[in-house]
Parts: sequence; structure tokens; C-alpha cells
Amino acid sequence: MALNSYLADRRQHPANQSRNAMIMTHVVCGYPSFEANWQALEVMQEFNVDLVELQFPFSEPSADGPLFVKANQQAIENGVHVQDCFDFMRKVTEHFDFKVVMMGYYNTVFKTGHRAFLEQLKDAGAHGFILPDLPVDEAQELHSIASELELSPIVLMTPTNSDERLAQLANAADGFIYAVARKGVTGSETQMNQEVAEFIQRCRHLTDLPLAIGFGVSSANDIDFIGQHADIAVIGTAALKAWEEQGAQGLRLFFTQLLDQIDQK
Amino acid sequence: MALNSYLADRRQHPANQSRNAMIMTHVVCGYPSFEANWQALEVMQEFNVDLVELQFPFSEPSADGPLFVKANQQAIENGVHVQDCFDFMRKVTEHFDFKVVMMGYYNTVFKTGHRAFLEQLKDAGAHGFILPDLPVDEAQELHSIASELELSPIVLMTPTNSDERLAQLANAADGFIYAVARKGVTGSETQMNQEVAEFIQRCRHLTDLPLAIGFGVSSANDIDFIGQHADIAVIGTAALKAWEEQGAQGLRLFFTQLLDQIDQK
Amino acid sequence: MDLFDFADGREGYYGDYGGTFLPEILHSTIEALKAEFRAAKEDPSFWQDFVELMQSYSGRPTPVTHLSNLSQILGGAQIYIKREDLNHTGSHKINNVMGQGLLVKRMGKDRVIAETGAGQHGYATATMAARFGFHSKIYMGALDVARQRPNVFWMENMGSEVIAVTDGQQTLKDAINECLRDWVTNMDTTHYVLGTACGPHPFPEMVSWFQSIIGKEARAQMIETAGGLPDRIFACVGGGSNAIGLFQGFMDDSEVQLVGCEAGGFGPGKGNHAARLAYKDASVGVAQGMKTYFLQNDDGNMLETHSVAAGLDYIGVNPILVHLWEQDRVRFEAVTDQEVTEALKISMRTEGVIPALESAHGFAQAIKEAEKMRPDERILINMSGRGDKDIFTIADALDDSHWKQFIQTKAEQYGAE
Amino acid sequence: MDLFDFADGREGYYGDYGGTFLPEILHSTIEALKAEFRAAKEDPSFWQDFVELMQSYSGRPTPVTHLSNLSQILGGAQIYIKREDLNHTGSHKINNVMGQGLLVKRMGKDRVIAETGAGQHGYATATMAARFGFHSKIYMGALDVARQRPNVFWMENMGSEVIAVTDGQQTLKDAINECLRDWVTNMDTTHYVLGTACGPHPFPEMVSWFQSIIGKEARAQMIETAGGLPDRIFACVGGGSNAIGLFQGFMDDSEVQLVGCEAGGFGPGKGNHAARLAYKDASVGVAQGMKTYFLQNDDGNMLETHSVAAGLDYIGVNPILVHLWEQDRVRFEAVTDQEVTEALKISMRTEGVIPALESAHGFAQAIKEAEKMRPDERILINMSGRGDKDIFTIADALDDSHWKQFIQTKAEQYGAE
Ligand SMILES: Cc1ncc(COP(=O)(O)O)c(C=O)c1O
Ligand SMILES: Cc1ncc(COP(=O)(O)O)c(C=O)c1O
Repeated sequence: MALNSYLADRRQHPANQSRNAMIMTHVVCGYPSFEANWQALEVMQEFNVDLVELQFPFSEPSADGPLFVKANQQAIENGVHVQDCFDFMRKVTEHFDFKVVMMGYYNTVFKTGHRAFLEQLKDAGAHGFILPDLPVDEAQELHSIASELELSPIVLMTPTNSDERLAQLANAADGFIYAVARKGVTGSETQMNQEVAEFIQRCRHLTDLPLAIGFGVSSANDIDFIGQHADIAVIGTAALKAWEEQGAQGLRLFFTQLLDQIDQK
Repeated sequence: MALNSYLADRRQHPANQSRNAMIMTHVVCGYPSFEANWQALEVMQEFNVDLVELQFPFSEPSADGPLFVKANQQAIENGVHVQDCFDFMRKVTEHFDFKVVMMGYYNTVFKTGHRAFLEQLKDAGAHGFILPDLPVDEAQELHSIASELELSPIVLMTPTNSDERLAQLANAADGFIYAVARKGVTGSETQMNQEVAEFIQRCRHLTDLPLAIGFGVSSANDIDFIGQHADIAVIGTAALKAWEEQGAQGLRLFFTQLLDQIDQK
Repeated sequence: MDLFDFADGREGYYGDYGGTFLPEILHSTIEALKAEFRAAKEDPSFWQDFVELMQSYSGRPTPVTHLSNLSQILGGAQIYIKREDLNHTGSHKINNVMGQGLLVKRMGKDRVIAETGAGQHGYATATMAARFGFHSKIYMGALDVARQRPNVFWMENMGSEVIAVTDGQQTLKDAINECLRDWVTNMDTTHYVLGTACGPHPFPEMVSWFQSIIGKEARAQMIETAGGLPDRIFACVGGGSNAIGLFQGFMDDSEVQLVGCEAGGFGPGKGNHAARLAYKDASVGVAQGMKTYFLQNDDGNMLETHSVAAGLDYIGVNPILVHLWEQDRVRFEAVTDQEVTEALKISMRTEGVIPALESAHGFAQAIKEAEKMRPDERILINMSGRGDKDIFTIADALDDSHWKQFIQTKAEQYGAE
Repeated sequence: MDLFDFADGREGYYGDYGGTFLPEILHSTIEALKAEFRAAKEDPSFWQDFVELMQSYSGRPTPVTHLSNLSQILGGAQIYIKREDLNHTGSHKINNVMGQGLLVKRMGKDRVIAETGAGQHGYATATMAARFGFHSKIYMGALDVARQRPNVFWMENMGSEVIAVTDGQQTLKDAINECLRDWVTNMDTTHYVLGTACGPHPFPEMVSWFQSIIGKEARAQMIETAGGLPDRIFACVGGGSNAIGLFQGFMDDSEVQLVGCEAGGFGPGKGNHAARLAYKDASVGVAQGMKTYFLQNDDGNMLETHSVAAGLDYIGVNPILVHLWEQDRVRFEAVTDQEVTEALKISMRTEGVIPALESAHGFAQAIKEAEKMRPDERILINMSGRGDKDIFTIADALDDSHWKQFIQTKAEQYGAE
């Protein structure tokens, strides 16, 4: 689908000549504000990120770590509604080069209605969606509407899964696979080590889709490690932390430290 | 014994020509002080009381009402010991005309030892003792020593007793009978009415000993009523209350109101 | 009727409700739990061990008590109560927790985590962990920690670490989220002891199974001591574990009315209460691992809830009960804080029993209905817990000035130290 | 051995101890009570009614629980506890109180009075009065009212009037005096529900009889669940009702050692403790209706006493136990506040049980001795009550800063109202 071919093409993008991994970043809609989101996205664009997850805030973000929990909560308190997120997403997808996937919790989708939600998502220009609390076993109907609408349901693979389960997940997946490098929630650091490499290897055997490696990416070394074993590095908490500390300037500094060394290779 | 003949004689005392009841008053040893006790006794002597109960303070005065409870407690806090009470009693019996009986709780006697206690009591010049928490059923040994020492064990009769029990009490009694005019503890007022008269009548039938009527005597009318049916009016709480309010002067006033009218008849 | 015969439907679903909505990382953990639970459920010696443990440690069977005074005053049905308050730790929560403890031992894990709202489940879990020798961590909304300090005190003294959760509304649902976060990190060593018949499959089934001991006992006791089945049964519904526990005993007795009593708080209106089914303010959603009715807004974000009873103050509800409600097998009613206080007062004065504020919801609804019933009819209320634990809340509700004075004196004493 | 066969001695005497030392005005009341009690004791249906009431209302029989963890840690005898804490209202006091309630009904009276120290007996009496529909007044030392406000709160809410006694030391003994004063005024309508196996005959016998339900159950349970009689039995001794209640079950088992555990407070020395027999600071006296050992001075005036456990903080002791002590049938030991706190901590952490501070005295002594016994020996401790009620005292004893903070916050909140 659209996302698959974008990613295939994007690998050839000039920015990715020296980078061995593509980059996906993360923004929580409406936190601290939509204006701030826009500025952050502009910085990300400067650094040629390839994909952005726009998280729709949910009151029970049980798979998120403390920083994102706070962001979700604050966004809701700011009065951010689902409709606002779609509106914002449309503006983003119309303006920026990177592609956008929706990230959030299943209840947001369920409450809006499967088809209604996905149609609005499509309409807003997204290419896929990540719902970490929706197991594939519960996702048949949603995925089939997605397929109809050419939206990629991004599936998570985790180190606790058996090969049998990984195969089942691969079957349901499209666009790319989000391989969770370790147990735990977002935002804690992961040791990019042999164990992670072996896990990626297990995933690799079972799917041809690009593999995005998430949870805890925060240094050039991490990206280098991911590049060696997989396709996409997911940068979430570390970027938000940088923003929290010094706003757009902090974020720019963060990406510089993270990527310049690689880009100048 | 000594007390019996004293009471028989005392009835003929000039002070008792116009009074139809003899008078027994009450002092708690060492409350508020032995000096105050002495002054109170002087007032009582002025008014020709016939008998005085000297109460030995006890920490658990369960048959006493609030005013005497406080007096017992305060006396103990003042450091009054059993020996002090005996010493005081000796001074009192040597100095005053009225006769003295010890009033207190059985543990004071028990702890000193039956014989030791009664010998000291005798030595201090008392004529008897009132122990409201010692039932006659438990008193055989003590009473037989008392009899040996010519001390009168004053027994209580109460309106709740059956005639059979009253007879048993009469059997154990000596000196006089303390007839409790009503249920309850010391210090609450009693209606001197037909019911009380009937109760006294019941006692009268069963003993030839003088009958002292206690609990709540506070007016000339009460004394008149007691005089009509019995022999001795016991004045306890009302007198202490008068003392508490205005000391010796208050006590004098109280006795004046109580007795002058009668004495002037 | 076997609620847990999934042969005709999807495993873990009760009608449209239930399911397992969890991050993929817990998939194998949940599968292992399901397998272990299934094995335990099929092993008669497991249930026997459970019953023996509950007898020797928690004093089961708990009796059924006839409230003859209250029945007479109301002039209607004969009221009986099932005395879960007499359990060790003071509520039915211990049934579930000891059962899960046995399961944890079977699984060879050595650490448990639990969420708690009122603190009763945390208290029970801390107790179980002490008894089984497990490490334990209890997550509790920071607001609840502040409100329910006595329970926190006991948990800590039994060796549990109590974590005050400062996210979200800082109450039960946030503690559940935090438990899930711990679990996705430590699933190898750790079992999540869910406290009510909610959450992802197999929890609703598992908790219901352990709590079914209530209904099993109660049915036999009613026949023996009251001379027959109750006409109506009342149980408060927070997550829905004590209710389903009792109801299961009477599921096949179609003449027995089952009544779930929810927290009506200040009355109808979003944010005023925690009634998911009795009022019309909730709708179907998916959160905290399950599909069921939630008090949520149009975006699917959860609403604030309110109840005088912390243990009923929850956004979601047992999916099995929702199914039974849709099938008209269980009736749902809501009871306001005000009605609860009145029910509590009359129970204390006429019978010398102090229901927990949660349980008092069942009492309040039963009292309303008993008056209109005949004296030869029978009512059974689940007294899910005792009210001692609620002294701070009840004293506030009754506005007891002596109590306040006492607390102020105590505070001065501490201040002077 | 029938302790209550007075054929060879004086009725109401146990060796030299006991008797009926009351104002004459109560003579007929006590005689009537003796007669009624005697009739009830000889009427098998009375005991049966009592047992049934305790089953349906209070959850009896209470279980015996094996403390396997604690036994293993100590490496000595196997420790079992009799779970009186699981009774309704949380202690063994309810046994006595419900029994006396039945007797009051038999006597046709409609008002009860009771003294209370820790508040457990008052709480139980208020409960009984509510259940039986009696008027009730509870006398409690003003100091205890201040210390034990939670119990006062419940008593009042169950409809009892609680009177703070400001005489004397303002503690238990003064409350007893005040009860006697009420009783000498209102004996026609009123029964005095004495809370422990003390006071004038027939109270020691009567309270012992109702409490013997503990020992009856426990003996059978030990044989059934522990495989044999205990080698030693431990019970705390305040007035001495839970101890005599348990001991009676094993009176004829001469190989079973019976150990009474008194309040050692700060240790030996007059005024430092409430140990009448284990230390040498008490002597025989007559007060509060009976002849027994009292903590008194040479004048026969009572000493101040001290214990961390309000329910043990009493000047006198059960005359039956004194007799059994003189006959070497019961051994007496004292346990200090400090040892009690330690016993409480280890019980909570290793077994998930919270003994009342009173009961923890039995635990502490048992722990001391268990270590030196063989693993095939058995110990039985009477867990006479639960420690929830002691939260203020225990928090103070453990110097819990969170608790203090909580109380201060609560106080500020009340102050702001
Ligand atoms: C005493 C008591 N009853 C009822 C409940 C509600 O839970 P559930 O609906 O799971 O029984 C609680 C929860 O804490 C509780 O403590
Ligand atoms: C739990 C508990 N245990 C023991 C006692 C001591 O009383 P007794 O010696 O009569 O059992 C009390 C008294 O209040 C108590 O509350």
C-alpha cells in the first residue's frame, strides 16, 4: 500500500544516503499546544525525518511512560478533542514531506466507530495507525476496513512473543513492523545489545516489511545499531524531553547531536 | 456494747429534747485537709451532733456519689494514709463529745489485716465501723473480732432486701442499723415519702437497734420525717456541699437552717 | 447456565463484552496465565486447597445473618445478609486474592503487584503476599492514598511497597494503568493480582470463579437457615466481583431476582456518580484491557466519577454483568450517597452491623424494596465488607464533631513532638 | 476438673479468691442473677441457642490457623493461633456479651450498662444492645475516651450513650466503679454487662462459661487440624476472660502447659506495668466486687498502671486464674511494650495477621518460647482480637511519620470548615 511504497522510495532519499536507518518521530497532539507541535514538526522536517507518529491523546495511556502520560493528560485538559487531532493532521500532511501515522489507543477508534475513524484518518492524509492496546486477535474488522482504505495497520512485535506468534503478527501487518526492543513502557532506556539484535533477527526472518525499532532511542550509537539490524529508528521520549527543556532550540540541538555525525559520514 | 449504750443515753441528752432524731454527720479524712476537718467537726459539735462517721479515703469508692468520690480521691492525692486517719481519729475522739465510727471500704481493713485494723480502730477511740462493700456473708471473722473488741459493725439495710435477708442482716448488726432510704449512691436527693416510711417499718419489725436513715438528708423536713419513723438522721453530702461553698461559715449556716427550727420547738 | 462455556462464542467474551485488550508484550504472559488458570480450574484438588485455605486462614464459611429487627421495622420481606465482612481483612476481596496467590505459587512467580482504590484489595493483597512470602507492590492513586491512609498503613506494615500514583485523576483507574506499566516490564517474575472481575480475560472469569465461593455457600445457607431461596438478591457493584460472586450461586434459579447496586453519588448526570448501567451516562468502550460500559465522553476519554464509597468509584464494570443485564437476568439500580448514609445508620442502630460504605449500597436498595414486599418473601444482601475501614469517611458523612475534635487533638500532639 | 463445682468450698470462691463484695442494695439483684444464670447453665437449650447465635451473627466457629512461616523462621515449635479476631466486632469480647444478652432477655430487663477500657467490650456491648433492642450506656474513663475515639464513635452510632468518667485515673477501673454506681440506682431495669472474668460472683463464672466456647472449639480443632493437642497455650491476661476461655478447653489435659501473658509495660516496678502475677508488685486485696491480686499500695489504694495495650491495663485479675496459678496449673509471664511491638511487626510481615496489642502479648511470649522448643511440638496462641482498632496506638508505637502527616492534614481540613 501507500506506506510500503513510500518507505521503499524513501530509503533512496538524499538524506538517507549517509543514514543507515530511517527516522520516525513522535508528537502528542495538542501538547503542549498545537502551535508547539507545529514548531516541533518544522524542526523534524529540517532534519529530514521520514515518518511522524501523531498521538491522539487518551485518558488511559497504559502503554506509555511518565512523560507521555503527562502529555496525554495535559492535552486533554487543554481541551483537545479527536476532531482537533484530525484537523491538525490534515494541516500537517498537506504541509510537510514526511508521512504521518496515527498513534493512540483503541478506545478512541472504537468510540468513533471503526469505519468512521479510518475514513477520517484517510481523509486527513495519514498512511497508517498504531494501536498498542489492540491485539491482532481483536483487530480483524478494523484491519479489513483499513485494507479497503489503503491504510496500514502497524503491528507491534515484542521479545516475549514466540516465533509462532510473531508469524501470526507478521501476517496481520502492513506498512512496517514496530519491533519493541524491550519490555516496559515508552521512555526508559534500552541497551542496544546482542539480545536486541537477536530479537530483530527473529522478526526479520518472519517478515519482509521494514522493521522500526522503538523504546529508548536517544543517541547516535542507537541509530547506528538499529541501522545495522533494522530499518527505522523510532525517536519518542528523548525528543520530547529535549523540547521540554529548551523548546524548538532544544529539539534542534538534540537532532544535531543525534544525526549530524551520521549525516556527515 | 459501748455504742448501743451511748445511743440509748444520748437520746436523753438536752440537745435531743426537741429533736425527734439524733444526728450523724460525715467527714472524709484529710479532705480538703485535716485542719478543715477539725473546723468542720467543731461546727458539728456546736450543733450537738450525736455521731460522726470518719471516712478513710479509698481509691475505688464505688458506693459513693460524685462529691465524696472527689473527696476520697483528693485526700489520697494530698498524701493521706491509713495511719494518718487513725491518728486524726484519736485526736477527735479525745477532744469531742460525739462518738465516732469509721466509714470506709473493706480493702482498707483487709489490707491492714482484720485484727490489726480493729485494734487500731479501738485504740483510736472509735465505737464502730461501716463498710458498705462488705456483705455480712463475708464478714463473720471481722465481726467476731469486733465483738471481742467491743466495736459495733454497722450493717446496712436496703429497700431491695427481702424480709428474710433483713432478718439475717439484723442478726449480724450491732450499735445501730444504717437503713439506706433508696437505691443509688450517696448524694442524690431522696423523697421522704410513704415508701420510705414503709421500708423503715419493715426494718423496725426486725430489729430493736436504733435506725439511722441515710442518703440525701438535706432539710428540716427530712429530719422531722426521720424522727417520726426512725432514730438517727445521717447528714452527709449536704453538709460537705455547704462546706465546699463557704467553709466553716457555710457549714454553720447549713446546720442553723437544718436544726434551729427544730431545736426551738 | 455456565457463563464460562465459551464453546459457542469467542473465549473471554460474554455477549459483546469482555475480551483481552492488552499490549502485545503481555500476550505470552496472559496466555500462560490462561493455561495455568484453566489447569487449576480443571483440577479439583486446587479448589479444595482454596476452600481449605479460606477456612483456616479467613474463617470461611462466613455465615448468613437474619436481620430480624430491620425486617420487622420495614414491615416487608425478611432480610438476610451474607457476612463477607467477617473475612480476614474485612471484605470479600480476600477470596480472590488468596485464590490468585495459590495460582502464583503454581506459576512459580515470586512477586505480585496490585491496584487498589478503597484500599481493601491492596490490604488483602499485602496480606496474601505476607502469608505466601511474595514481594509486593501496591499501586494506589495519590488521592486515594491521602483518603485511605489507614489501609496504606497496614499494607506497608505487612511489607508491601505502596506507590502513590500521581497520573490522571489519581484514583483507581490510574492505579490500574500503572499496574499494567509495571507488568509489561516485569512479567517474568510478576503476577498482576487484579482486584475485581474486570480487566482482560481471563481476569473476569478468574476473579468470578474465586468469588463464586460466596454464592455457593450462600445458596446452601439460605435453604438451611432461611428455609428457602431468596426472592431477591442485592449486591453493590464497583468492578463487580462481590456481585458476580454471590449471583453465581443463584444463576440457575430463574425465580431469584438479581439486583446490582451502583454508586449513584450525587444523582444522575455525568461526573456526579459512578453508575455505569443504572443511569444513562455510560457507553460501550474498550479500556483497561476489556470491552464494557464506561463512563466516558464522546472522544472515548474517561469522565471523572464520584461516590462516597471509594470502592465503587470506578469508570468501568464487569463485562459478565453487562451481558446478564442485557439479557434481563440482572437488574441494575443506583443508590445515592445520601441514601447510603441513611441505610448505614439504620443498620448500625437496629442490628449492630456496620456495612462498608460499598456494601451499604446493597443495603439501601434492599431497604427500599423490602418495604413493598411481603413478610414471607426473602431478601439476601451481600455485606461485602465491614465499615470500620471507613471511619474517616463515615465520620465526615455524619459530620461527627467529637471525631473531628479527636483528630485535631491528635494532630496537635504530633505537632508538638 | 470442674472449676465451678463449689460443693467442697464456698460458692463463688476459687481457693481463697473470688467472692461477692458488693453493696447490700445489690444483694437481691445478684441473687436473682445467680439464679437465672444457674438455670440457664443447667438448660441445655440455652447453650445451644448461644452457639447458634454466635454462628449466625458472629461467624463462629473461628478457625485455628497454622503460622507456618513464623514457625519456620523461629525454627522451633509449630505455632497455631485461635482466630478470635475474626469474630464480629473483632474480638472475643462478643462471646461474653451475646451470652449475657441472652440472659438479659431471659430476665426481662431492657437496659444494659457496661464499662470499657480499650473500647472493645463497649463496642461489643453496644452491638449486642442494638441487636437485642436494649437501651445501653457505656462507661469509659475519660482518658480512654480520648485515646480510643474510633470505638467511641461506633458505640455512639450503634445507639449507645457513652459516658466519659472523670474520676480517679479516668481509666477502666473508674469506669467499673461508675457502672456499679449506675447499677445500684437502676438494678430493676438494668443488667450490668461486665466485660471480663472479674468482679463479684457470678461474673467470673458466667464470663468464663460464655468464653469457654473458645477452648471447646480450639481443642477439637487442634486435634483435627494440627494432629494433636498443643504442648503450650498462650493467652494474654487483662481481666482474664480470653485466657480462661481458651484454657478451659484444656483443663483436664495435664500435659498441656497454660501460660498467661500479662502487660509488662516498661518492665518491673510499681506503676510501670499491669502485671499482677508475673511480677512481684501486686498483693491480695478486695475491690471491684472480688478478692484477688491487685496492684495496690500498703494502704490498699490502687496504683497507676501502664501498658501499651489499653485492654490489659487493669489493676486486678481473674480470681480463677490466681487459684490456678497457685496450684501451678497456669504459669504467668509478663511481656514488655517493646517486645509486643516486635511481635506485632513479625506477625504482620511473615503471616499477614494483625493481632490486637493485647493479643500480641501472647504472641510475644510464644515467640520467645517457641525458639527453644522442638519442631514437632505445638503451640497455640489466642489471637483474642484484631489490631485494626489500635491503629492510632500502633502508629504511635511505630512512630509512623506518614500517619502523623495524614492526621495533621485531616485536622487542617476540619479546622478550615
Ligand atoms: C467492601 C467492598 N465492597 C465492594 C467493593 C466493590 O468491588 P466489587 O464490585 O469488585 O465487589 C469494594 C472495593 O473495594 C469493597 O472494598
Ligand atoms: C482484643 C483483646 N484481648 C484481650 C483483652 C483483655 O481482656 P481479657 O483478659 O478479659 O481477655 C481485651 C480487653 O479489652 C481485648 O480487647
